[in-house]
Amino acid sequence: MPRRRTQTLQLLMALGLALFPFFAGDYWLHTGIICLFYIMMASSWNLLAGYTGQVSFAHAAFAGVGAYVSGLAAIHFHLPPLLGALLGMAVAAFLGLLLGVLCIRMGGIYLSLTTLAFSEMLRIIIDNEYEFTRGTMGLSVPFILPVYSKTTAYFLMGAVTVAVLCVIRSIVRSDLGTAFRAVQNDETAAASLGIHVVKVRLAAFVISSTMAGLAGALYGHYHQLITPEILSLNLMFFVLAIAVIGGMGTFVGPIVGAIFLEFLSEYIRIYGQFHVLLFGLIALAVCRFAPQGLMGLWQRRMRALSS
Amino acid sequence: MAFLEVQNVVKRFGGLVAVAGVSFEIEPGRIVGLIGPNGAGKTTLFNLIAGTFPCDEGAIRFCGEDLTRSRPYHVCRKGIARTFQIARPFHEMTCYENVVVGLIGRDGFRGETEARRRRVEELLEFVGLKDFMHTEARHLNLIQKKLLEIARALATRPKLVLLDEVLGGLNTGEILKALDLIRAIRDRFGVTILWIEHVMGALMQVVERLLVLDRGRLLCEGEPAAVVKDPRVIEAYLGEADD
Amino acid sequence: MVWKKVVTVPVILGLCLAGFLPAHAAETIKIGVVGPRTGPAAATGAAFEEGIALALDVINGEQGGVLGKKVEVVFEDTGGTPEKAASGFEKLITKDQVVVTVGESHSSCALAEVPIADRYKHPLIIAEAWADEITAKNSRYVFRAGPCNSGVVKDNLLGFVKDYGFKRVAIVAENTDWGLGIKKLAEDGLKAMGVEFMTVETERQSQDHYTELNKIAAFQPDLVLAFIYGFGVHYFIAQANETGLFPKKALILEGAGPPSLWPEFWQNVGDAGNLELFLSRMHSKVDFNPVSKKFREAYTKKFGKEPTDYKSRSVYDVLLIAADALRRAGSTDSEKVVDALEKTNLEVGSGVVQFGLEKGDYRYHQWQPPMLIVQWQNKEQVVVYPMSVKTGELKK
Amino acid sequence: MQDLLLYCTNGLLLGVIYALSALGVSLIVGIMNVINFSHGELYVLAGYFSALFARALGLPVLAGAGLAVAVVFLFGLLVERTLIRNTYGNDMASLIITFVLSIVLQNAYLLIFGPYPQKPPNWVDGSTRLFGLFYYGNQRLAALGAGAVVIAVLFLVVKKTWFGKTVRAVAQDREMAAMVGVNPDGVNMLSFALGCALAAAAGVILAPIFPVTPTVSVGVSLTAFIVVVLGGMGSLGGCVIGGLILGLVQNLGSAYVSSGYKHFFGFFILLLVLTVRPTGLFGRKQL
Repeated sequence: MPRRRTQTLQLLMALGLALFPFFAGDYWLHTGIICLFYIMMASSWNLLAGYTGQVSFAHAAFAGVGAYVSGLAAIHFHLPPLLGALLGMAVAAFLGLLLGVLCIRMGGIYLSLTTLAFSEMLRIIIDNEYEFTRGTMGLSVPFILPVYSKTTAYFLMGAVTVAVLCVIRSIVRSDLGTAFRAVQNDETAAASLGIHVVKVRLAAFVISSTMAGLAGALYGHYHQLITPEILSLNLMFFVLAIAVIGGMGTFVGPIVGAIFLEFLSEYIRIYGQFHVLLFGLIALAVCRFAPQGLMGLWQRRMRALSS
Repeated sequence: MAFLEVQNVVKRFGGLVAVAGVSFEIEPGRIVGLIGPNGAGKTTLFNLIAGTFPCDEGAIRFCGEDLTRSRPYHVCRKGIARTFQIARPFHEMTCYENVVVGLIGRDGFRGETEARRRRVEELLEFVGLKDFMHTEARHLNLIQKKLLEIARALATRPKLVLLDEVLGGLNTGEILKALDLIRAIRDRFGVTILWIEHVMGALMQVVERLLVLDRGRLLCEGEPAAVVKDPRVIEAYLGEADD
Repeated sequence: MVWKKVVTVPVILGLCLAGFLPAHAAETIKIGVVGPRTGPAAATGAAFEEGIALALDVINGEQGGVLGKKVEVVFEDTGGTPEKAASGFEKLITKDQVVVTVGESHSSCALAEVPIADRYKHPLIIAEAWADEITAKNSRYVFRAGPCNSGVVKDNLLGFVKDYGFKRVAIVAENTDWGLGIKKLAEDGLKAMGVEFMTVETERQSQDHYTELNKIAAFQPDLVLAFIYGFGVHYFIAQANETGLFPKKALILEGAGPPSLWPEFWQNVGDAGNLELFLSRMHSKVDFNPVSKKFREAYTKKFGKEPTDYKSRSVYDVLLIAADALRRAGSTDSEKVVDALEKTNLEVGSGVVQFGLEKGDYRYHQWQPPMLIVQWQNKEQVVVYPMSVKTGELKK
Repeated sequence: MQDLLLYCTNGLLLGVIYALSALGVSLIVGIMNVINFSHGELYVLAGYFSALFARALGLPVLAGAGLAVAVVFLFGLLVERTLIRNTYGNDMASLIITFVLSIVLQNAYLLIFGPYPQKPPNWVDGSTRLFGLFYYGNQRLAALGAGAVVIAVLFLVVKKTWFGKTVRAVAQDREMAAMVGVNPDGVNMLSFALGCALAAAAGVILAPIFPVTPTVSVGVSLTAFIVVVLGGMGSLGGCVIGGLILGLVQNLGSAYVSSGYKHFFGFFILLLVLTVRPTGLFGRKQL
């Protein structure tokens, strides 16, 4: 696409997003905010899975860590939610580092299974330490801002999302990003060229866990309710489906996927229980027939048009 | 102090002994050929030197440093680069990015600079892939992939390059060009080369020393002309022909 | 290619915008219902649907609607999870613009809904979420015309233990808010009564209870109070029978109610279900009043079977309460509806509803319906408690 | 002391059951390097079918169970052909695709069978007194026997038959196997389906004790993964040992520490083993 048109498009999109709260009702604003959360989650998971080829099932768990740390800090130590979110992020980073050191040198399937075990352990602890975490009932936490306002929350979440996306973009374009992709493409070859594969993977794991922690903390405070559901495989599936459908290993893929799936899920809400089935089927079809996702299809189309 | 010193290295896979106690030394600035029948353990030996597999016994020293237990990235940073028997470029990355990986592997994440861009372009031009700079590696043909691997290996500023079968599948004209390239690697970059090859005729034109491996052991070594006349070598190759 | 874009882009944009536009002026009055239609407790959702259909027949039929309009119910699924409940409830208020919401059968979900009711000043009448905290939060907009843990334990369970003279009681509780909450109340009550007891916690999802049963058997109780909601209690009962605890050594009283009435109960427990006790709000032979009688007759006529899961009547009752309050308020304004609700004095299937008005604890905006303890005897339900309405003797 | 004996017995008996339900995962990962995330869903599917065949068609319980295993075997062939085949060589792609498949199946069951448990009739009723100390359900003992038989038969097949040798050849070196005339695609398809059939066998054996619902599959899969990693990927013997360890740890843990944490112990042991010995207790290779 010519540069001019891309810029115009970006400008229009930014304008649309900025004006969104003023013509959307409360309900669609809420949907928009949830969508921002999913964009952060899917993009940061994509940084790990799409760019370094490590499928972690603990991404939702790290969002849960962020949310619970921040929520508990707000309740027990009266920490303002925004500071709490930073704390949650830090704890998620630390746990990510620990778990990463433990399982990254094994890589591949071992990493996937270990992260799965980690997220289940965390869920069991939260369920059981009822006195502290309020278990399945959920933890009621203060709103993200001193005054309740969906519009302000939208702009806050939007700003953080843009920041997270910028960080991801600059990482992907940096030497570290090149190293990520080299490791994903062929770790033996990368190692033979002097790339410290374990360190590179660990970096990806910690960065993406940190971002998940931040997203989770904001999400929890926006909802004013944190439940073990945030750590569940359901949320994990949703994040994975967004990245897969949008296109793994592309920057725009998870964003497109999140918007597509979140708004689709609102439109087909009347079919309630079946929307997960539908997402699953779409994701399965994409995995099978278009492994590059929607972005892959789009790029192929653009290429076909230009040639 | 020897440049590369391989001392009695052994590698076993389960019951199979792939490398059964090989020792040799290489002097700097040479082009050394490594030949032997299929399954002689040539590629395994490369993997041991490059650190891809750990040695079960023996030692490897390079420029006075012990690299026996080193991981591949460390071996690379010490100045040994390699190519693979079946080319392994980063398929989803452009040729340019492929070479950049070699640079950041050696120098760390320093970011794109004008000097670096020039260096990448130089290397790609050197192997003749300048026109494919922004092509993804999976679109290259077999020869081009091999060339890209060489450029990538040179990007790590190696003192020693391990080449694993560069000439397979090339026609006569292409082979001549490749031989020029290999000579140029040594002459222009001052790199020592250890080279596995099956295309004997071509190999003989370039190498200054030959190592012959058979069933995991070093059969003989020396001047190429002398080595090929050695009855043990002839027997090893004839034995293979009988199979 | 270009013309395609010219057409598709406005169509997509139009579709998106259509979603944002507010709903046009309502020709009906909408009442929201929240409850689990999916997830492990989906059976409750099915019972709710039956209750909704019967209540709408009454409200739109003989009562002739509300404020001159027909009533329409929007039933939002909670899946039994607080997050889904919160977003579904918010959607009912902001998108469907219901004027009052009723229902709920998970305490965790109800607790997630309370702050939202407060935020939007939206009246919420809980039917079947038992946690004391729901009304103990003393929200102006939250009412409960259904059982609460304290009421159930004090009025029913402890009385049952005392009146039948049980000596050693084992408590098994799922490690959820409800299970652990009601467990605590039961422990305190038993301690005060001087009855010996022990407690075991278990996982709601767990299908294997042998370890817990071994611990219980070692205590040699004569009654087991099982606070497990869902199918877990079925497995518990079947395995208690296998290990020889029930009914040979001790009786089991299931403290959640409906799981013993679900159609899968007998499939899962087999003959082991005989002599099991459970809590219920409804029994075919116990008619509290004309409304409960009318409900049973209408149910039998409409669905061709006896009502089994009592939660159909629970939601029926709260819908009648909501319609009554709207009529007396004379408007859909939530403040007026809340005022009207506070003055409720209405006979529904479970009795005459009057909400507590004194702030301070869980009794605020709470009305506790009478509960029954029922025993399965040869697949017949026999009410054994309270003594005043019992239809048969307790068998051991 | 009597308590300890009881918990250990219970743990070992459950351990065999865990090993049984992990065999399918172990076989597939051993031969194809594919973690079948939809393992639990196939287990559940077989449970549903066996209940359906027994109740709706009125087949004898065991015939219904056999038929259910056969149906799931065919389903496994279909899944391999349509979804798994073109992911070979890419562990992550097969992982993602089977994970998505598991979610799809779970929700499809919810749509078709509803959230309610389905239970095939018991094979045997009543309970037996063990060691003169405690009672044990007869159905559990029957499941234990059936599980032991399945494990034994699988060992014989893998160690002694032509099929087993072929499969092991493919597992060790695909290219070599192809050179000596084995069709690796065919072997893969067959072994994947066999893995599915093993999941199904576990399902039909265990469904009378633990009725199936759409969501129990997650627990089944997680348990199987723990067992497989504990024992070492692809080691069938390790799989049995892993199952026994998990059974013991879970029972002793929930007896002496906390029953709310029952499932925590398995994951904890998993992490512990992986830290000390990343390839599992009996791992023969690293994936």
